[in-house]
Amino acid sequence: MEEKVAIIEALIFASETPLTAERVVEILPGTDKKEIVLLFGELVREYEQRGSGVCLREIAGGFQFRTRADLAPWIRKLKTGRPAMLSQAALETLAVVAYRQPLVKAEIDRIRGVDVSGALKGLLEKKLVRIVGRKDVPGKPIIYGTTRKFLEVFNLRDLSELPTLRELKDLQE
Amino acid sequence: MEEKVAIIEALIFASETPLTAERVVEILPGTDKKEIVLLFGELVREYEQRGSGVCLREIAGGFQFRTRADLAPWIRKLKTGRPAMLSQAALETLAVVAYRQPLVKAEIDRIRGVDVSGALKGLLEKKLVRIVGRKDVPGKPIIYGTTRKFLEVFNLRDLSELPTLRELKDLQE
Amino acid sequence: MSYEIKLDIFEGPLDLLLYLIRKNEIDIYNIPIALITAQYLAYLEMMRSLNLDLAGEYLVLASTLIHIKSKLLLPPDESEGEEEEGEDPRAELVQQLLEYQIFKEAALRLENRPLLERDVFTRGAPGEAPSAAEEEGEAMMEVGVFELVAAFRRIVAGFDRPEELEIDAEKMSLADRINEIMEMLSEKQQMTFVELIGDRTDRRRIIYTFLAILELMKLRMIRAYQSGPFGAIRLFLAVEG
Repeated sequence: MEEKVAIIEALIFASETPLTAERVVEILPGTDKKEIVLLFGELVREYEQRGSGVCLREIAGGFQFRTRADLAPWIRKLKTGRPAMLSQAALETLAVVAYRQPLVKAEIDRIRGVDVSGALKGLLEKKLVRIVGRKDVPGKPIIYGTTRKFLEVFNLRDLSELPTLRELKDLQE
Repeated sequence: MEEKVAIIEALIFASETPLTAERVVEILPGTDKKEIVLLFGELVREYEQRGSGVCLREIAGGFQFRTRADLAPWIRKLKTGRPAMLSQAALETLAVVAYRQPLVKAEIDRIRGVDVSGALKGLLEKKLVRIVGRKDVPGKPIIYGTTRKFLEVFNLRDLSELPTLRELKDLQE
Repeated sequence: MSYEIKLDIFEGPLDLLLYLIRKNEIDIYNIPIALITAQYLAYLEMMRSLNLDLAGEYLVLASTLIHIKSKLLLPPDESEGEEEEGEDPRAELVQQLLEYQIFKEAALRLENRPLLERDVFTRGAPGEAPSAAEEEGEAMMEVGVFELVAAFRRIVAGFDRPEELEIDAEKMSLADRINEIMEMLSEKQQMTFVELIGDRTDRRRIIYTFLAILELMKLRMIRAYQSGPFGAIRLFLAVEG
């Protein structure tokens, strides 16, 4: 393995969050983003070809090692304690925020037909949703959006990777 | 790579502590310790031969992936300068300054109920808090306030965009 | 799925309504309102008899359903000229149901993704080469505005005086202006009131600028001088940064 690739592999491994090409360029002098992106791709293929139990995935705009999804039953046996699951209310609220962001709470209330205060607070505490700013209308309501952690938890490269929402007009056909 | 080795690789990767052969035997039915020890050895050699930036090391009776010792200078570069990472004490002190500014240290001490000297110093160094002036009372205590960088880090246009306690309470119900 | 199991897993009135529509295999664009209203009310009655918490939203939708039902029963009324010709009283509800259904599906698809800590896992071992602060034994966290206000709320939660709990938006604006003025003055050494106001001449800004100057003078953080009765007011920093 080329030394530069080995350094990048170690950096991705050591990083607490998905590692971006920009961050690698900052760390490795004399490299540029294009080169790093190519080396990321090389590493992704290498792990795939080896049939490794770990794979390199593009998440939240960066790269991160993750265990292969099909090995989950074994890993779950290793990790005692059940994974923290989101309630249905939390998932629906999160879906509305993810697809309609940036948006205010009243809009989420309207779509879900219930007061989403509790679910929203839980999502803020879990850092899946964040306060983006305030809307410039009377009362200055708080605007919400999803976080980088949302992308990490749901295994997404970026928001554009979200499955497209079925449109109202599609339903009406 | 043999499937069993891939599972072991993923297990070592996901484990919080060095993974012992005994633990693997518990997770993978139909294996014995001798076999697992051999497979550990196989994985160690594979990472070595690839010249990977990560190596599999025997630590405290188990196995754990580590970045290669000679790559430490790069890893240290990665770990410096992470944005907006605060300890609980720093966060609480910052919250008091943000919501009650301009104010003197004695006031922060009173509200937090502890001596905030250390936390305040850290916030000054991070340039999230600054000295605004001195109060014209005996002892001329220093008055603190937040900085422009504070607004940048927390993505606020101005301080009036800070959420109010009432808004947070409304979310809780 | 049986009634009993279904009862407490409705996510709200729209969810219950969608369930009834599916259960009766009804065309969502042509809801038999009388039937659905009767079933919906029967459900509410059952939830009440089981002492389940009935959120107000359920009752709001009940009254909407009854209202639609009454509209459909009435013969077309000439005096109700405001109603658009041929407008189906169910249209708005149908639209709302369809939109909700889309997000319910979206939530399901989110849940079916490979989820972190459920299907995929990142490196389990704690990071190596800890930063200086972590070596001091303090856990570091990434924080945002929510964490900031939550932290402040925790601190003042134990306070007796309720006024400590209130965050005054006006005080925030004032603090903003104080900070801005101190920053500008430490850059330029001296400025006039007019310069401090700048091009932005909205009333609020002028008032807060004025209040900020008064506050800073009271704290003896700045000094003001005027050259003659109608001359420009010049402001100086009273302390060295």
